[in-house]
Amino acid sequence: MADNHNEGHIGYPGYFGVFAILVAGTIFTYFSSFWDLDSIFPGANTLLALLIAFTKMTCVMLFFMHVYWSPRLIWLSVVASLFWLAIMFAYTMQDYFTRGSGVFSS
Amino acid sequence: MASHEGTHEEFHYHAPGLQHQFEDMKQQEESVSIGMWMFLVQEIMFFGGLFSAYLVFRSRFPLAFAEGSNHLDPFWGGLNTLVLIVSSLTMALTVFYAQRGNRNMQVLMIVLTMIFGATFLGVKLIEYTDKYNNGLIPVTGWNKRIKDTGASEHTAETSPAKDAAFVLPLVETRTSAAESATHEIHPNPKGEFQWNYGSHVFDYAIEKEKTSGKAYLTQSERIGYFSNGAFDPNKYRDKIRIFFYIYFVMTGLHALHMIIGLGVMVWLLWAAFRGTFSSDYYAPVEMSGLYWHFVDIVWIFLFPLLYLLGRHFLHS
Amino acid sequence: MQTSSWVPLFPEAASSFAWQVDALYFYLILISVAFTIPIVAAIFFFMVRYREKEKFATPDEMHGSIVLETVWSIIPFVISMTIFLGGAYVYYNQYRMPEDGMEVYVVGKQWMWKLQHSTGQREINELHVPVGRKVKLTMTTEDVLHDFSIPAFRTKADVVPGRYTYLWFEATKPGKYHLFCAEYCGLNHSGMGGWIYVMEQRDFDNWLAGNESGGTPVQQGQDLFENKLGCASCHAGGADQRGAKLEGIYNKEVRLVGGQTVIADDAYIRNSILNPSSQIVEGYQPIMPTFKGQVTEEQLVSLVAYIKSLSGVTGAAPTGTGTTGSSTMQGTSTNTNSTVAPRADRGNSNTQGSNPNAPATRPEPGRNNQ
Amino acid sequence: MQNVDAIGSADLTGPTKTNYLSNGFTLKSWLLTKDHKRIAIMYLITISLFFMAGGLYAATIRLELLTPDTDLLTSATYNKVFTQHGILMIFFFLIPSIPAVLGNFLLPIMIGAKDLALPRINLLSLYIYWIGGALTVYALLQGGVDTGWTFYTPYSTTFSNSYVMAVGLGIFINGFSSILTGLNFIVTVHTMRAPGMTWFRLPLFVWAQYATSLVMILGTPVIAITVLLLAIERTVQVGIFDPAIGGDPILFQHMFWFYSHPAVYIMVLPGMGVVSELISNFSRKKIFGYEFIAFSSIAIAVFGFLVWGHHMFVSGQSIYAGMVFSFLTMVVAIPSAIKMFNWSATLYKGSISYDTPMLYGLGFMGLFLIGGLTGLFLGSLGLVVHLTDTYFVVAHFHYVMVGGQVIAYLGGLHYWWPKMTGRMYSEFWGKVSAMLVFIGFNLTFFPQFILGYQGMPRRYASYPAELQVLNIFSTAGASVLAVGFIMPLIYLVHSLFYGKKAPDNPWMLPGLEWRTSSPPPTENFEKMPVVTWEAYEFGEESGLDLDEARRRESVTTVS
Repeated sequence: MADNHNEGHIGYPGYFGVFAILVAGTIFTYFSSFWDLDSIFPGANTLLALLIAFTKMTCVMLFFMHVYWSPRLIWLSVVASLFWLAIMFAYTMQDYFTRGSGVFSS
Repeated sequence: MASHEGTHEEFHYHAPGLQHQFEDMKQQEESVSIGMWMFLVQEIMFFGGLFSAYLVFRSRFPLAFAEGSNHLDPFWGGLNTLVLIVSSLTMALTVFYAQRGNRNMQVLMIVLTMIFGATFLGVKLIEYTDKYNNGLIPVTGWNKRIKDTGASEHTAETSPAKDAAFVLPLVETRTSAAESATHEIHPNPKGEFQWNYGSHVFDYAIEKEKTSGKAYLTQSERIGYFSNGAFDPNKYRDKIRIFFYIYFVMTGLHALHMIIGLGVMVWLLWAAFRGTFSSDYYAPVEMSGLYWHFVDIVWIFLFPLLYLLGRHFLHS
Repeated sequence: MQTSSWVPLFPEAASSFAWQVDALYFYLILISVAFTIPIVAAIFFFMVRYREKEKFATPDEMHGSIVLETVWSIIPFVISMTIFLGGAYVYYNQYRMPEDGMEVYVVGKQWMWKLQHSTGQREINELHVPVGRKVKLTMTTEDVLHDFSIPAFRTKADVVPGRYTYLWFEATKPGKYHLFCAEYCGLNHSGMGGWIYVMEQRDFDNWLAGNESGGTPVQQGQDLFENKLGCASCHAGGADQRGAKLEGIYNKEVRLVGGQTVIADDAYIRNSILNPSSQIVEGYQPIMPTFKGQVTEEQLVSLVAYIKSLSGVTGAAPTGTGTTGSSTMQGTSTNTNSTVAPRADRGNSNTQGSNPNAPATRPEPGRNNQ
Repeated sequence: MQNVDAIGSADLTGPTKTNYLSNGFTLKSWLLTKDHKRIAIMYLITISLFFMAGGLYAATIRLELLTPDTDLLTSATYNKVFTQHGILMIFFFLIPSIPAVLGNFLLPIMIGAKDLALPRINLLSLYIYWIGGALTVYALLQGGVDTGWTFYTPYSTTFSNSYVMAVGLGIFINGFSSILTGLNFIVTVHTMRAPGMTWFRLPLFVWAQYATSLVMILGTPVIAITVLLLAIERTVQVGIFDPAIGGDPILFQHMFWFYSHPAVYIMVLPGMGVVSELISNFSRKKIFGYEFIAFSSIAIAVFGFLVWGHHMFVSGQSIYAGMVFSFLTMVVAIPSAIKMFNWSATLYKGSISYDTPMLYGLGFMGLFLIGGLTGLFLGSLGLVVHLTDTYFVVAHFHYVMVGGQVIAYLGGLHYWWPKMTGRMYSEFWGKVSAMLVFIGFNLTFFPQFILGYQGMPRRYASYPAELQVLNIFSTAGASVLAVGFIMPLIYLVHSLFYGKKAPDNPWMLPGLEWRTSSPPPTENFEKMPVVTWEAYEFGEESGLDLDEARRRESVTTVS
């Protein structure tokens, strides 16, 4: 966290720049959802939308939430929580994805 | 909810000045910010549970999810996203001015943040009302009860019923939010969850399967939508209902966080108005900011995951 | 299970892969002993050898040793990997379904097992299988999670509503083995068990042919009531039971739901067994499954005789009371798919039918005054 | 509160300077305190009550199982009894036991801080705990809950006709109590360490608490949301767990065990921390392989999140998932093994004294060894198919939970009792009860391993007659165990009034908590300590005046 008030923010241009990115991202997400990317491979639409969402999240975290200027511990806790989310999703889904081929169900 | 009393504590917790257990201001600020981040970590995991539930059912019944999602209105959803982003900006600026010790701009920014936050909730209210009118709340009896006569209990006037030809749900629900009467009124005496919008995404997928050899239905869908061989609208409706259940739980919890955020803002406004914060002491502003931005981030993910599924099925 | 020794240490092993499980078990016991003895011995030795001689002594320091740490990290890891591989191998044998298995359908229900052979015979809480044949169970449940567990065969599998799960075994020893429900399923969980009868092929064929054992109608009825049909799981007394009390009802008036009363005579008892929901006794839920097609005419007679005997009345019942005679004639093998082999996904959203405690009927006790 | 005020008044008699107990006697000074030590004492009293309640349930269970039939209890009652035993013991005793009582009291002192970093949050967590506990107790008094502590759907959502909602809400609320505690500990360890107290000078107890807190932060929110979904589904009959409407009961198990398996480590890691303290201090020898024990705690905390599926090997999850989870289960066994070896090695060439806490410590080593090894049985796929849901599982987790956490908790309680209350307990009775607990425990739970392999399913109110003999053993052992647990209650309370005053450092140990008065003053230290010694140094460099201590000792022994 910012110790003195000269760092820990990026001034008007920075804030509005980030803001612009976020708005652009939102609009892009909106319209991209109308393209049939799923014909490329199923879930491509969602993938794209999520990529944009991640970019937006990164912007907000780094600059609005000042992670960029924060001690390593903060970085660590952010990364760790995302990592644990990944664990939860991955290990839950590995069951569901292998279910059909599993001998328990037909 | 207890966790949020938790946040409140975070904020009451440092009145200006040094707490007895700390040596200096730096140590106190450091502790508070780490504490806040740990709190955010647990918030992430809290929503994470919901997201994994979403993930499981989305991967099992993508078509039903797309079907349901097509009845959510991306216009309102997108609008809300923008509103939240703006409020995030103003919140960030609040911290900026707090660091600068600029009291008036602080107050202004906090007020703006609160206005946008309230706007967000207002829009959600509109959306929920639409669901209420169209019998899309998954709980029996929580929807508008419409007598078999076709006239609703609340609004006596009935507009000319449109034939069931399915207009783009995008357009339809936007208007339907305003007056739910423009499309056919479906009797719903018990206020049950009902799905009167056909199985367009499903039909589309089947069509695609016929034309292109590729499989468009998942294993669970081949079991979950059919009863002995034939497509079963009821079973399809049940899957759509799961989508709306997840939609309401997720957005509901998110809205709850917004409300708590607003509560925090009220306190923050009061403190800022009294000129509590200076370039040396602005931790509470920053902490409230972190919370506010977190709620924003959650919505950044909710928007595409709930509102924009399979749009292209019907709109490309 | 063996009852010879007064304290049983080891369950009977009666399936083709039971020995593998036992082997794994002994391997692990071996490892445990191999770890426990040195450590405990060392601890005791240290405890004696290095006991406090002088108050507040300061023995010379000793920091860790990387070598030791690596050694006692690697060795357990290697051993645990052998355990994992062995376990995975056995697990695979236990759950890889045979192609040529003899099919049996299993439906769990609070609190009884309903089984049906592919040849049509139905059983309740009992399963007769031939020795030396692979048997494949296709299982699901009408209500909550259950678990079909046969310790003597060293296998079990949860039974999940809305899904099929599978289990297979090949019995190697004729005999009578415990069947348990191993997943907690509510009130009478510990009563939801039965027996697996492993028979020589010849006896099994006889059994399929359906030879009834001897005994008076009342005895047979009691057997049916308590074991074969599992009526007892709901109707055997007790304040918490879900089924109507049967003691002393014979030829008494019974108040039905809806107010009217009937005399509980043979015809009524018989009708209640065959289509229970038609005449519900006041104060009970319509949850009893129909036994139509599962009980033969003879069995009905014995059942009625037994229920009469509960009221102290003896004497066999008149066969085939005209009222329901026709409905009982549909044979066992005709409606195979009706009760067993359920849908893989119960689509309709009201399944509270078979559910005693659905909030629709009996909500959270806090919110009503029961 | 009775005991607590009594502690204070007992302390008044001495000429001591004001400590945290004598600093205000009004109820208000307790209920609104920000002092971590007073909060710890209040936790201690509450969880002791919950422990007694849970213990009564346990006794009832063993009595019912004395005979094969359901003669003492009906099945309905039995189901409620074992459910409530589980819920009280796990959510309201085991999880808060060591962190909320010993951790709360000692963590700040051990790192040389005046208090936890967020004292109000600490108090808040106590109140949240009380609210959650009150709700649960209310539900139990109303008629209890019969779903088993695992709340498996669809039984808990649709079929159970008991107070699932109230209890679920209680657990939901209680969860935030442990979240806030964990949050507080993490912040404190990061920011509140005294000058010179580097990470590798931290006592291993602190390391264990830190690892536990990580699990609390990352795991507990998930059970919160899971219970919330369960509650919604139960109230409005719409949800994602009931297959009747397209839901999936297995998903509930995934979400439940994502927390509840790591929770097992919440329940044993702090115990390991306590035992590291006991073993090292009572053999007056630097712990063997400090770094390895410290990092193995963290490793357990991390790997603990990767193995939850081993509770679901027969639940209908895919076998491939089963194999992955089994593999990781084997991996997570390694750190525990490392700890075990290091503890044993620490005894080597020590100067071991057999005070009560050390007896508990050694007992822990024995029991946890068996608990851990039988864990391998349950991690090995082929075997677990036969063993899961039988008494083997029951025996295993009691060896880990009771033989691990409860024993360690008692050991720690005895170890720090002089510091917490300023009174010495009766060493003789302490030793006797330690012995009784050890013997009674083994007699109770070892037969259950055999029962388990026999195939006796858990949660059975009645069982096949041929299994009675072993059950009689078990019940007999339980009665011994009960005596062993009741005795400390008596002589510890007795010591509050009649115990002789405890010196500041009865065992001449180097830890910071022994360098302040007993009981400590409100801000823990007269002046901020500066740490110049490594952890577990018993020699001169620790700055302890051992000769003085020996002289004092000889005097006391002569007189």
